[in-house]
Amino acid sequence: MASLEFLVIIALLGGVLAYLVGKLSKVVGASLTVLVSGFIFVSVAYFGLNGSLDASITYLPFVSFEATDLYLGTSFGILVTFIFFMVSFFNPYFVDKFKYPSLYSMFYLFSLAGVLGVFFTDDFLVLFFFFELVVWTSLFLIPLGKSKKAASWYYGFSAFGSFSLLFAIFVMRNTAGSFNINDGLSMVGGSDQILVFILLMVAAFAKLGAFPLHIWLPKVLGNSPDPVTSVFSGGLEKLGAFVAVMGLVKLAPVGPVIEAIDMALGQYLIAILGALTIVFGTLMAIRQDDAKKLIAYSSMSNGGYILVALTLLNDTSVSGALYHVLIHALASTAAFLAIGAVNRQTGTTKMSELGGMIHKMPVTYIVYLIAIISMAGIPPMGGFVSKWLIFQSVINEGMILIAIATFFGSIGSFLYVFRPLAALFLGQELPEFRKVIKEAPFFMLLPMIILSGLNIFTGVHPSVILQYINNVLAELGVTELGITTWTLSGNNGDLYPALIAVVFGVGVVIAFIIFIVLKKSRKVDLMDTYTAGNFVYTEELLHYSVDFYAPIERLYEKHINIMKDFYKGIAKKVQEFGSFVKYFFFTNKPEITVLWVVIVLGILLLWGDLL
Amino acid sequence: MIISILMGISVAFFGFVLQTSIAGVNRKIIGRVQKRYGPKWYQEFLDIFKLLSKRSVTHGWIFDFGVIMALGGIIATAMFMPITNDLMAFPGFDNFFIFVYLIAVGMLGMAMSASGSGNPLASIGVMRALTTMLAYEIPFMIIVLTIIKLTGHSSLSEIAMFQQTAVAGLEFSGTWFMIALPVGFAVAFLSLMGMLGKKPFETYIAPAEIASGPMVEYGGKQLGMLFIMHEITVFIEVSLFVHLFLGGAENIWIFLIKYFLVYTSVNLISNVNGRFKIDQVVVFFYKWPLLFAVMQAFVAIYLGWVI
Amino acid sequence: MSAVLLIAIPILAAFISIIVKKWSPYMLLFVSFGLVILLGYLPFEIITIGGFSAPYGISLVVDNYSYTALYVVNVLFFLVAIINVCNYKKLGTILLVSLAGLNGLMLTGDLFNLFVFLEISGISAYIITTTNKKPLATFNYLVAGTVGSILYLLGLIILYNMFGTLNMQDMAVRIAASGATDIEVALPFLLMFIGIGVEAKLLPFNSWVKGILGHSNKLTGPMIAGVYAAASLFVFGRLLTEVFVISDTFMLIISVILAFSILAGEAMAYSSTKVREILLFSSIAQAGIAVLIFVSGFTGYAVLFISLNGFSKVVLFLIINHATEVVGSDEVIDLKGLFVNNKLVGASFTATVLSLLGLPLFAGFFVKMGILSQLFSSGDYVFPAIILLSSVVEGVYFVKLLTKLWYKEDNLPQVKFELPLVYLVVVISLLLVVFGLYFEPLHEQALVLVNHVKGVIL
Amino acid sequence: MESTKFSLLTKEEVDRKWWEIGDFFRRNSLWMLMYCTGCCAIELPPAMTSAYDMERLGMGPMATPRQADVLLVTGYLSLKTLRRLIYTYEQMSEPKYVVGIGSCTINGGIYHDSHAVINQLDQYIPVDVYVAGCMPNTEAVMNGFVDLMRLIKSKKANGWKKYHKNNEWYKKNQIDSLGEVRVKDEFHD
Amino acid sequence: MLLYAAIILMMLGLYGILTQRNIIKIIISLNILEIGLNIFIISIGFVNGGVAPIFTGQNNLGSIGFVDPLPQALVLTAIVIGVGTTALGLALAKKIYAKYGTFEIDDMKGAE
Repeated sequence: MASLEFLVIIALLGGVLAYLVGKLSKVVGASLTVLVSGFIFVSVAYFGLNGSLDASITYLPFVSFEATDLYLGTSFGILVTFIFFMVSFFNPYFVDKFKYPSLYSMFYLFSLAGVLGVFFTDDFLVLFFFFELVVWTSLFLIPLGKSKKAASWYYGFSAFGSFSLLFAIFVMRNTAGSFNINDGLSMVGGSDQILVFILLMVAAFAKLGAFPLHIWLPKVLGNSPDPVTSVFSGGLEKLGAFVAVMGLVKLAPVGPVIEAIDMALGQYLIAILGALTIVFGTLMAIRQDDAKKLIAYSSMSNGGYILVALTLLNDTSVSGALYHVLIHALASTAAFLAIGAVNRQTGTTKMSELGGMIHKMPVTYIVYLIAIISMAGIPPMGGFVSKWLIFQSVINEGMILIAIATFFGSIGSFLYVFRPLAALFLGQELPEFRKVIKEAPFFMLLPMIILSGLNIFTGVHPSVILQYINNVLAELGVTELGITTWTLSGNNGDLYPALIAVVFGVGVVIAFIIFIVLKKSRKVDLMDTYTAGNFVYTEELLHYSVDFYAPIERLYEKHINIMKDFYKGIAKKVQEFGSFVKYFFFTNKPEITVLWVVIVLGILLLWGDLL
Repeated sequence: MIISILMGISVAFFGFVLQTSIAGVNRKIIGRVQKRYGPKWYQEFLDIFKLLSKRSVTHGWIFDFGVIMALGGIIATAMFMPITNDLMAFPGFDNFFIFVYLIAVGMLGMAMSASGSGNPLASIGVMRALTTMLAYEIPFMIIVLTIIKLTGHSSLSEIAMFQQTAVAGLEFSGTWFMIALPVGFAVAFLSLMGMLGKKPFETYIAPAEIASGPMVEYGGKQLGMLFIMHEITVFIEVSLFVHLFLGGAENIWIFLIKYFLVYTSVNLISNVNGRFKIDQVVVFFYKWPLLFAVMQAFVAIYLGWVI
Repeated sequence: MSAVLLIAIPILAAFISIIVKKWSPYMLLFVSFGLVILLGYLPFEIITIGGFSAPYGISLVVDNYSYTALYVVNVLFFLVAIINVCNYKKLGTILLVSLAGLNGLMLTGDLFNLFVFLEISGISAYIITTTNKKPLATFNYLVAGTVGSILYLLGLIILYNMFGTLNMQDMAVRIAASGATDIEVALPFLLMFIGIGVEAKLLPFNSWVKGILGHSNKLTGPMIAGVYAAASLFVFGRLLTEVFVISDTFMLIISVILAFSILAGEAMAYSSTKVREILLFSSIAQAGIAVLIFVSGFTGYAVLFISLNGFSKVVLFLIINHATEVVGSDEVIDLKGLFVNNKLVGASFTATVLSLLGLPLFAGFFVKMGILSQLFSSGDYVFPAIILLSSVVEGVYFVKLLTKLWYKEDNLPQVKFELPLVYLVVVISLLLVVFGLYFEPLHEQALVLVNHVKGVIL
Repeated sequence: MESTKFSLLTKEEVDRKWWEIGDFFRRNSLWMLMYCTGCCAIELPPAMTSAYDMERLGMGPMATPRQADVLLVTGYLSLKTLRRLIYTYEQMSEPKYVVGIGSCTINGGIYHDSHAVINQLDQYIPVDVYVAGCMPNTEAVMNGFVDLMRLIKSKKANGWKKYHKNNEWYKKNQIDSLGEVRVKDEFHD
Repeated sequence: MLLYAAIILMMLGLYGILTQRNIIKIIISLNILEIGLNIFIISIGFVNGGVAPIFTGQNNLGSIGFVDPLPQALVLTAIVIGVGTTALGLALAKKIYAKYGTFEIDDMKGAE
């Protein structure tokens, strides 16, 4: 009977302990994070699944948990703790490169505690307490990486998001009288409901990194250290999805219903914004040279998928969205870990400087391959099932513009996930890496292999997890998805994922037989390729990785950082306003104060008769 | 389960044989068009078996594994393909999205092994293939969205049946979508040419520019297997087109005729065209075909004007 | 043991210390520590000086509000005194006089007496700031302070002329009884509002702040930004809750001033590159928030906010001023990487900043939640939006500052923090964390102060 | 006595049978490498067009040596071209055939006494079929291809086996005349 | 009538502080402002036909119209405080002069 409060306290104390131990030896402190997050994940998963998490509170003063029929919170909780546990395997290997290693382990476990608190509470104020805790603890993880400015961008956007969430919480409290989540969301009505909807969406967009508030995502994920990036894209973005579920599904649809596609106006606007997120995420991901920034933009566009699916509110779409949350978490964490392993060996993730990693790091390559197959939504892996569900609902609603965006996103994702595969792993093996590189150590490979195994499992036999998601659907009040043990039934067709995998296996076996029967080929070195008769001796010449998708990039090269300039403009405006006020009010002359005193007095005296 | 898998393998084999022979016949027709005799009708078979009998070169395990994965993926997709109304391996599970995404597995396998071969021309070829795919896929998917929305099914055989018999309840049943959605048919035809990599959109196997693109480093059995994969891919795409727009087939003969007509018309058109530059392909598909596709979808779904 | 001793002892010590020059710093320490102990046994009562009853004589009011205020001001004063006693020996007497003035400010129940103590603490503040070696800035402060107190006196006299009494409680009763329309009362209250506003650093009237705090040292920084700021805000609170009757037009002007002061304060802090400027502009914004809470009538959380703010400002200004003295300039670029090799001071600086931002695990979070929930419950949506927006901007520039101070590889500023300062700073930040986790006492204190109704002595 | 009707074939017989079938396919779909060295290359386009229609015989042009079976050496071979030719020849997949078109490959043709051109191609790479004539007629080229097919049918077109068997001889000839085949920086020496 | 004089003096003082650039002139106008204020306070306590509020032999009854004694007491403290501030202001002026060599604020170099 693990009690949630006990787990949160363990996480916090574990953090402090990791700090102290970290002072003695960095690696031991970091491996402590592995133990603590492992323990928390196992207890949350084991007790959560058979519903026996007890929510009694003894020590924490004003915190109140509730775990009985809270399937939504439990599913998110298990997922995010699992991601934290998997990524923590990387900590011992990366911690010696950080400037403040013991602080890193402490804040890692603090954000885990915060995440635990957010998902399992039924009280809004407690949710906000842990939400803010996650924000500022993860804030200090970012500057350990390459860029310091990323931290202030991150804090700016997520503070904006969490404070609008706080505003919504208090507005709901005014009508509902208490901070309870379900009452708050159900009892709010009229113009307040629109205000609450907008604010919740702002919070979700800020945390998910969706279209209007997405500037921080590539900056933070691109520049922070690798374990932090994986935790961000796998775990912390799911907070945004959690708030999005609250805003879009638990809250009644907002705005007048558009009869052509029988959807509320509010939901439709969010769907449009989600579609824009997908398109912009894909376009920006295609042109990135840094692999981490590329995957960051891919998690932005996947966030767009989740938003679009959540707004449609029928059985396939909401189950598709929740399943996509799981799939995206697994796939993008695996991809980030793989790139992290490469980063640890070579020190760079820039594709123009890397090449031919497969020869020395084959397992990392396989892990990355499975991850991108799932991310691109190709059958044997989980991504296909979730994208199939989302397409079913989008087509069933008949929304053409959003369908265009989803199709563009799914095909575009195939493009940009392939770019690191070709430029980073395959191609010529660059000489300076040939001697230095060796495969990642076992404990780094372990989480990657587990994640890829899960990627395959979720693709071949999804109904196990979809069964659990149906309970969440029931809790959210959405009609449940029709599932038999092996097949899924969408709006206009059934899917038999295991059959696809078997048939794919059969096809590969046939091809393998053809391959083996015929004569063995002669092994030739990579440099011995067709170069139209010329003799080429340097690998860089034969490795095509710079400007990989030049034809597409040329189309939209000129207007890339419109949004970035927009936000920089706002920052400049605030600065100008500050110096303007400073110029007016803070000169070094004594009579300024007297001048303003006289002005204020004048205003009041003239107030009576003028106005 | 085993019987249906064997049935699937035979469908795939039938597809391969059908497409290879029709391709041979087409080469003869093209020959005749150019006032020359053209090769024997089974020339394609000869080429493939000649390649399989040769001993070629390999650049490492990923080079071979990619080819195997490509051929395996495409064979798997072909196994799902319904030939006629009742002649299919897995009734009820032949969903449209399986075809679109399982072809992507084949594409990924070939792309992976091409980049693994270490030849820059291969990577450029793969990049062009993916870019063209991004271009022609969107209009095609929108038209298919309209079809699925109108018929209410996403499995190919149901769509085919929908077009064959006029069912009282359903509004537009009974007419081929070629006639029901004329603009959609034209756009789909263009995307089919893009899918098959026929002349105007043949940027990724451009022999003159990038020495046959991804296939630069292949010889012997790898090239043979890729040829088989190419033939089966063409079979999948053309029969997909037949089922979606020409109302499937009651019996095998109708299927063969429709299949032959579609493939030959595509081949003839492609033979009189030059080759686009890669930028032109992307811009071309995002101008008129996308516009017409959206217009057709809007008209068909919201205003209900279907012939 | 009555409250008058709180004023009498420092004055007496001040005069003695004039005679015995070299003992003045130790006398200062002894007296301020003594007063902190004395506060423990202070009965809650009204002391009328010289036996004259309320409207005629001066009365000192010791109720829950002034008790908390006294506690905060004396403790802060003592802490600042300990740190600076060794290198500002000759200021002993002045500090004693300012201690007397501050205690008087907190205690007095009479308006004119308030003016007198305002002047006493003001003049001692001007003298303290002369240690900044910036006479022109001190001169500005003097002119601004004097004009402010003159206006306060003018408003006071107009009130006396209209209602005949100078005692706060009596005045409140008479205003309510006389049924004077809000417009007539508006002018004197505005004059008094401006008078105290100059001292409480509200935006239009605080042009002296940049000169003083911009070049402050280890004494004037914490003293002006911590002790005097807290004292003047407490006085402001007492006036606003006890005496003022705010009409809607007057309220409109005040809310415009406050909103402008909060947002402009944050914007100015965002745009400044000197660390001390960032801190002083953010304290201007916080002063605006404090007055805003008083104007909306929630004294409980306002007091907590002011005391927390006072403690945090003392910590921040001590650290930054010490670092500036050693490094020579307070530009952010020169102080980059300050905390890399003094982690303890850095940790407490960070904890204090996070508590100022109102992030969880720190006391600031609970106080901010309290303020916002009360503002929302009174149905007002505009001011919470302003507060939240300003805390976003505040968060951004503080995070930018923190990342710069923590992360630098080469040629770090060689700054050594001596023991007493480190102890003080660590103790206060630990207090902030402890109260962040276990905030029951804060909650009771807030509730006790909330029902401090106008004119009722508890 | 075993039954004679159906005797178990030995391993070499099976291989030989397979090889014959392979020869049938290789004979009927010869892919030539579009690698035209000298002036006789002008004869190839007419062979492909409708007059002579090389495709009839199953022949067609292919872009890279990996894919091609037949290497057409058309015309004179300077030292630089010969280096590329040998490098390309080694990149082709077995079994591969070489057709020497024009008299320049046979005995140097009109350039037989020039300092920059080699006279006998056969010294450097094994040649299966020669087509004589200083610019042989298209019919002659087509006839050469048919001869090549006949040679394959009668298993005599095994130039590539010869290249493997006496490789040192070929290599020695190549080094003698070229210095080295895979040169590093040819354009500045 | 005294009231108006006080208000004029106060306006004059404020005007002086606002416009003068010379330190000494600012201190003088500050004094004018204070004097204006003190006169204003005194004028508050004026009772028509009142008598100086001192109990002497013949007028020790409460009924005789005493002038209000309180403002006069206040003025005393106000004057003392005014003196205090002026003294401090002059000390500062001396220091400013020592540092910048001039009383004109405009041409003080490096005042920032």
